[in-house]
Amino acid sequence: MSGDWTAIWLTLKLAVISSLILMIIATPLAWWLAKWQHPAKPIVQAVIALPLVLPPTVLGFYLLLAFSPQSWLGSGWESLTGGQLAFSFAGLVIGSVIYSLPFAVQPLYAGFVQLDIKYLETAGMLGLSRTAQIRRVILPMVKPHIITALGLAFAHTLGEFGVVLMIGGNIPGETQVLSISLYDHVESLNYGQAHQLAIGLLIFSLILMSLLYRLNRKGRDAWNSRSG
Amino acid sequence: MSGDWTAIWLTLKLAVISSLILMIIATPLAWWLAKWQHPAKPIVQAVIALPLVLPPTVLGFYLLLAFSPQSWLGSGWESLTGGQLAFSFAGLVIGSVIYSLPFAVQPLYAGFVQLDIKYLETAGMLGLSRTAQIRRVILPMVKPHIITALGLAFAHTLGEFGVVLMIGGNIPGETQVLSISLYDHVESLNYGQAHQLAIGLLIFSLILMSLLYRLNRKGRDAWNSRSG
Amino acid sequence: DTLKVAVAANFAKPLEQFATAYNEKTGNRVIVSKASSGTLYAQINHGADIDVFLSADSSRPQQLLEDGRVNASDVVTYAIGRLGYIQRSNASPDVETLKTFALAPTTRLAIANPRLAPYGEAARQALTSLVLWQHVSGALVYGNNVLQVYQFYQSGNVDHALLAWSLIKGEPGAVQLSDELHQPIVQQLAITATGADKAAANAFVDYLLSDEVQTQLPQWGYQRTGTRE
Amino acid sequence: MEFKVRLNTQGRPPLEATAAFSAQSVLLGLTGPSGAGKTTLLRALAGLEKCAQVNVSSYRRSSPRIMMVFSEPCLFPHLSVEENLILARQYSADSGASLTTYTALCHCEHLLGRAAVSLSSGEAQRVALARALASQPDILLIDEGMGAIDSATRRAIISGLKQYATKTQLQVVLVSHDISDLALYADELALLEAGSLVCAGQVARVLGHYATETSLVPCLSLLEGKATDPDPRYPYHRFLCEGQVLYAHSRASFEEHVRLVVDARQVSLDKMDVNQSTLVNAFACQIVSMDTLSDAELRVTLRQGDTTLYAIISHLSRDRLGLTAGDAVTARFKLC
Amino acid sequence: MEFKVRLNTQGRPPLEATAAFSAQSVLLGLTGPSGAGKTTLLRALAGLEKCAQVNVSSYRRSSPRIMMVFSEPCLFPHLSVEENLILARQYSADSGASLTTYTALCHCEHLLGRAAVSLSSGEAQRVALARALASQPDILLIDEGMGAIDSATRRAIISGLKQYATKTQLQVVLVSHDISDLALYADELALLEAGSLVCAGQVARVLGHYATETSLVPCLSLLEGKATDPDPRYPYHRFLCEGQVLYAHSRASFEEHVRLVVDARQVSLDKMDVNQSTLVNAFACQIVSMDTLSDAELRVTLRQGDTTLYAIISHLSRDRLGLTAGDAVTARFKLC
Ligand SMILES: Nc1ncnc2c1ncn2[C@@H]1O[C@H](COP(=O)(O)OP(=O)(O)OP(=O)(O)O)[C@@H](O)[C@H]1O
Ligand SMILES: Nc1ncnc2c1ncn2[C@@H]1O[C@H](COP(=O)(O)OP(=O)(O)OP(=O)(O)O)[C@@H](O)[C@H]1O
Ligand code: MOO
Ligand SMILES: [Mg+2]
Ligand SMILES: [Mg+2]
Repeated sequence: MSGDWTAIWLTLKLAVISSLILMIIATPLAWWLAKWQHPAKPIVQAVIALPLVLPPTVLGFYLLLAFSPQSWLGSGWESLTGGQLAFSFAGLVIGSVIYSLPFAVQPLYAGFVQLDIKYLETAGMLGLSRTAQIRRVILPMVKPHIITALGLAFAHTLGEFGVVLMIGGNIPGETQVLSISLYDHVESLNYGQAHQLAIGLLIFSLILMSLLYRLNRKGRDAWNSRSG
Repeated sequence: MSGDWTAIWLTLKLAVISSLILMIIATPLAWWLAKWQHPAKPIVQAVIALPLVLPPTVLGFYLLLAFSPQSWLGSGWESLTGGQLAFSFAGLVIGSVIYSLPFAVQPLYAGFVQLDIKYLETAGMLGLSRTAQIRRVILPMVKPHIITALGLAFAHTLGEFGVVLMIGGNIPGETQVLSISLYDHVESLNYGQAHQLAIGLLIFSLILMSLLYRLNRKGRDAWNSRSG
Repeated sequence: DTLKVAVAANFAKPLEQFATAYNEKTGNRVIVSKASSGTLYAQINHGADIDVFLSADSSRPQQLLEDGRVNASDVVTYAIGRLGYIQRSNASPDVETLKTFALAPTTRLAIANPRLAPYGEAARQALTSLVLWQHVSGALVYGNNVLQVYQFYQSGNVDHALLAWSLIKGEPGAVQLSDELHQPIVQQLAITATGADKAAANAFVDYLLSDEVQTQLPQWGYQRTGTRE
Repeated sequence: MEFKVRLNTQGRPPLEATAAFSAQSVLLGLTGPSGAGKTTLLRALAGLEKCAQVNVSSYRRSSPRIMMVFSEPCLFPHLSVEENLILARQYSADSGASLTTYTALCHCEHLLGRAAVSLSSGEAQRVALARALASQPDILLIDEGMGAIDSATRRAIISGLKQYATKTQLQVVLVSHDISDLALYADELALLEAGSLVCAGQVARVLGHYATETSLVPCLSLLEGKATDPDPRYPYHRFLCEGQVLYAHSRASFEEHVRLVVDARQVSLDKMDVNQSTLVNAFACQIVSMDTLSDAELRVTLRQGDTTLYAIISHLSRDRLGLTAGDAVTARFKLC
Repeated sequence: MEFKVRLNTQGRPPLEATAAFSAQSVLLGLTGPSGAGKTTLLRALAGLEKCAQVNVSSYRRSSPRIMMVFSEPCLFPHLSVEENLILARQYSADSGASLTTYTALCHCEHLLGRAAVSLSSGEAQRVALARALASQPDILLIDEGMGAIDSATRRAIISGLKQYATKTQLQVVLVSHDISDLALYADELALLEAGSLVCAGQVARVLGHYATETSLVPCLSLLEGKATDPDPRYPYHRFLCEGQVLYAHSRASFEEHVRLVVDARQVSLDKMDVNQSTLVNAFACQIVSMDTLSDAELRVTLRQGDTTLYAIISHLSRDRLGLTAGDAVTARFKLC
């Protein structure tokens, strides 16, 4: 069970870091996608959804190929950091980000598309820079979508398993995340410990996600309830 | 490879049926959630996201327990249909629906929350019944969110693997879906066949999802581009 | 000083025991990571830092040999698996119980996927030898590995299963099947360590092949093998 | 139409309003300062304020079908103009009705093929009104729904709406800040201030209240009466108000009843008998009182019989003509 | 301010407008029928129509900072009223400016603590205007942004805005369907029809065009001139227009220049010399032409020097007084 604690800590770290990176990547991507008008747009949207289509272990297998020192990604990483990408925490983060990207992009995209452009025009005329517009107007106005995206990305990274199993190599303290230990417990027929861990994970996630979704409440109630 | 064709067909069937059922369940659920105001709301939202948190195989393991003839669900199903839930197509559908529910609910929820209530009030005053309002006003107005939800649910079911692996029993023509064959190919070191199948799956999904996302384009362009 | 050993899931439990004993005896630490043989193979093939790979079969270690990753002397058999049959209806079953059921299957029979797991292949061979394959093939469900087969059985979703004897040894309704019904289930390992770690890996493998360990194998449901040549 | 509305929710200004309008009144005007609660009252009547206690009845039906037009047009953005109208008609009592009546009334025939999102604000308001009519309600509530339409078109629409309403027994409540629109066309008027109806009923009476008791502008009076024998040479309506002949334009007249709305700033007073100017109307009356509005202006309240008329004049004129309360004067104003 | 705008995109009515307004003109009125392109023109000026070719310069700055107030207030829904204003100020040239100036000008001090989404439509419009001012633009474009405000408040705001603009060299373009608001306060006026500026420049000239060349109503004239010695007993502005003394209220006057907007329907004509009525203003002039508007009314064009004045009178009055072109008459109207 002490191994579980390491796994919990590692999982949290992975989920938090991946979710943050996801939001940082997904927000501008979704924004650009919402503004971009081109016949090829549906194809780009479909490409973004593709990581979902492959079974996670298979995706992980291909990531493993990409991470190997023979590939440009793996060798580039190695010459940059001296370390190996596969079986490292950094590799897990990359895998999780790729795997969960669709969940982060799609809700944000839908939010941006529905944002009334007049608010942005007003913000622009008020002199807000692009960044200020994003920070002061766009993000607060699409908050429910951000929370949806964040919640999905976070939960998905917590439960993320196939990819991690493949590229992580199940190394305690480095790549053995909770989902893998849980899987291990089930696989090694330690059902008691599996139940414990599963219930713990569920309760913990329940609390964390409840807190996340609570953010949505304040102010939101009044938002659409007025006729002006 | 002929086994792969059966798997492709089965996968499509599973993805389509699951996505449809998902939309049928998720739409009213998201709607109710969007209207419901209660301190416990974030908890309910978190509960909906929970299937994501468990590693799919673990979720599958618990579903396996739930499907067994000893449990109320399994025995209820058996007395109803005479068949077994585990290792059946129906079981796969149930598993997929539970597993992908968060992806369907969350984008729809965000869409419903941002829908200006005045359109609904107008529709109501125009005499549209609840159903007519949904069909003629609400659904068309949240179309981008529906497509997001559908796309995520569909893709996720295609790639769905851990749960299916656990509750499917890998029966060709019945529960051996594409993701499982693909996994099999990788595990049994048939990399050539794995690559072929993966590329096929990706291209196929790309086309299908592009078509789905194309639905979003028409009319959408003009929507927010007017100042009135 | 620490050795990284990757083991196919079905042998994980005994290996952990042996590793602990080895640690007590020599002071050398052994880190065990477990996954399916296929996953482990793919990882080793793509640079995973593993010193010893204990596969559930012989084909993956042989594949490593073909790939040129290891030398012929680095691949050895560490245990012979045995096939078992478990079911719910009969407290002390035998082969006849299996035959009776398999000739007219009323419920499903779970075996491991013959393409992925040696126990699955062994189960297929056993059923073929008993001329039951034709009869049961419509009633089969495949687990991805023997552990999953065991879960199918344990969770009550199947009432009959053919799987590793090591998993069901001592359980009610379980019986070991004769090893004449199938090809030997040869579990091989490969020493993948290079350079400085190689000696330590060899030492650990020698320990696994020592009589001290090998005599314990039947207790775990495996058959011992000869010594390393 | 009769209603009783009470809204008393924490965090919002309270609203309490009871009114009864006669079955003959088809156009009810509602006005009041910004923030008075007009929108809230209309929403409550339409059943959109969940916390409000509301009782509404129309003379057509005890539980009338109510349609409200918001100040934002709220056209369904995924539909064309025509589809918006068709949708409304489909769920109306007579789903076979021709849309032409409504589009002609609201001057929007030429917009039918357009996407709802591409309209200008005035165009959208007209379509929203047409859509509301196409749903054939018993009571139509319009919340400043015509502010972006130029005044000529707006008056034409209101006038057409009133004829249509009379014909079909529709009752219309029109919220507007344009009090002269209301004075000219409303059958009854209501004035809402800080959540309560300070005055409701006959237009003349409410205008009087509006002129004397509130700080709102402008100051209007209403002169009305039965039509009398028309002069065949001119198309004006001649009517008898307190026994005196007055002239009015046709557009503000309905059947036998003729109405003239006079802005107090357009009324001039003199003590002459003969009319030598182009001010056609002369109305003999008496000064009831004179109230100083500012150091520049004073309001003169004039009466003849039951009719009250206001004139806003300058101190300069009062001094020049030496006007005092009790004087008999002639009030002159144009026909309009 | 000078601008040149061209928009010619497929699927939209074309727009082409060039105009130059003097540096002294702080309030520029823009009007025209619904659908004429007023919103499109303003959006183009604000740089919001990507397909338009636009050149704008202000006298303050060659690339002026432009702020547009849409007809929908577009207050940021996640912020309170005060936060909306603070946000605007933060990105303005003088981010230390006090908000009181703007809130007082727009009558919205009492709303500061409110959530933006809870305002009534008139309240929201006032806050949107205050926010626009708080961003301290060089050019402020207001697109029917005051329609939901009652007329007394609206005029007070426009008047205050004009003073503020004069003081700070801000130029304001105000789109409105209320032509009398514009006539009273605008320094120059422009009339847009079907995508082109049919007339722009001096208020009087544009009003003339409006009155005679368009089918739009109402018909207004502008009388203006230099202030002359005031009568100490009365607070009116006395001014000389074509050598004749006229009276006007203070509110429409700016510095030495006094302005009077007269609705043609408020002008009466006679041939008398002495004024015996409360119509304070008498303006001697000549009938230039008489045009029949309908079978009820005719428009009389009057001139004295450079000043043109319109009167709409009835055929009845013309016949009664026997008016013909060339007659010398006295036009009488109230001060307003
Ligand atoms: N949800 C709300 N929370 C708090 N105050 C509200 C809310 N809705 C309305 N109010 C307040 O109630 C009052 C009445 O609002 P209402 O919209 O009915 O006014 P109105 O008469 O329509 O004004 P306007 O002419 O400006 O449209 C206003 O002061 C408004 O600010
Ligand atoms: N995106 C668009 N597609 C097609 N037509 C458009 C589009 N935007 C505007 N128009 C048309 O261009 C014309 C000018 O529109 P604009 O909104 O500028 O008019 P406006 O003068 O502001 O009218 P209003 O007084 O009604 O607000 C209108 O006929 C309008 O329908
Ligand atoms: O342990 Mo195995 O490789 O799944 O039979
Ligand atoms: Mg209102
Ligand atoms: Mg407009």
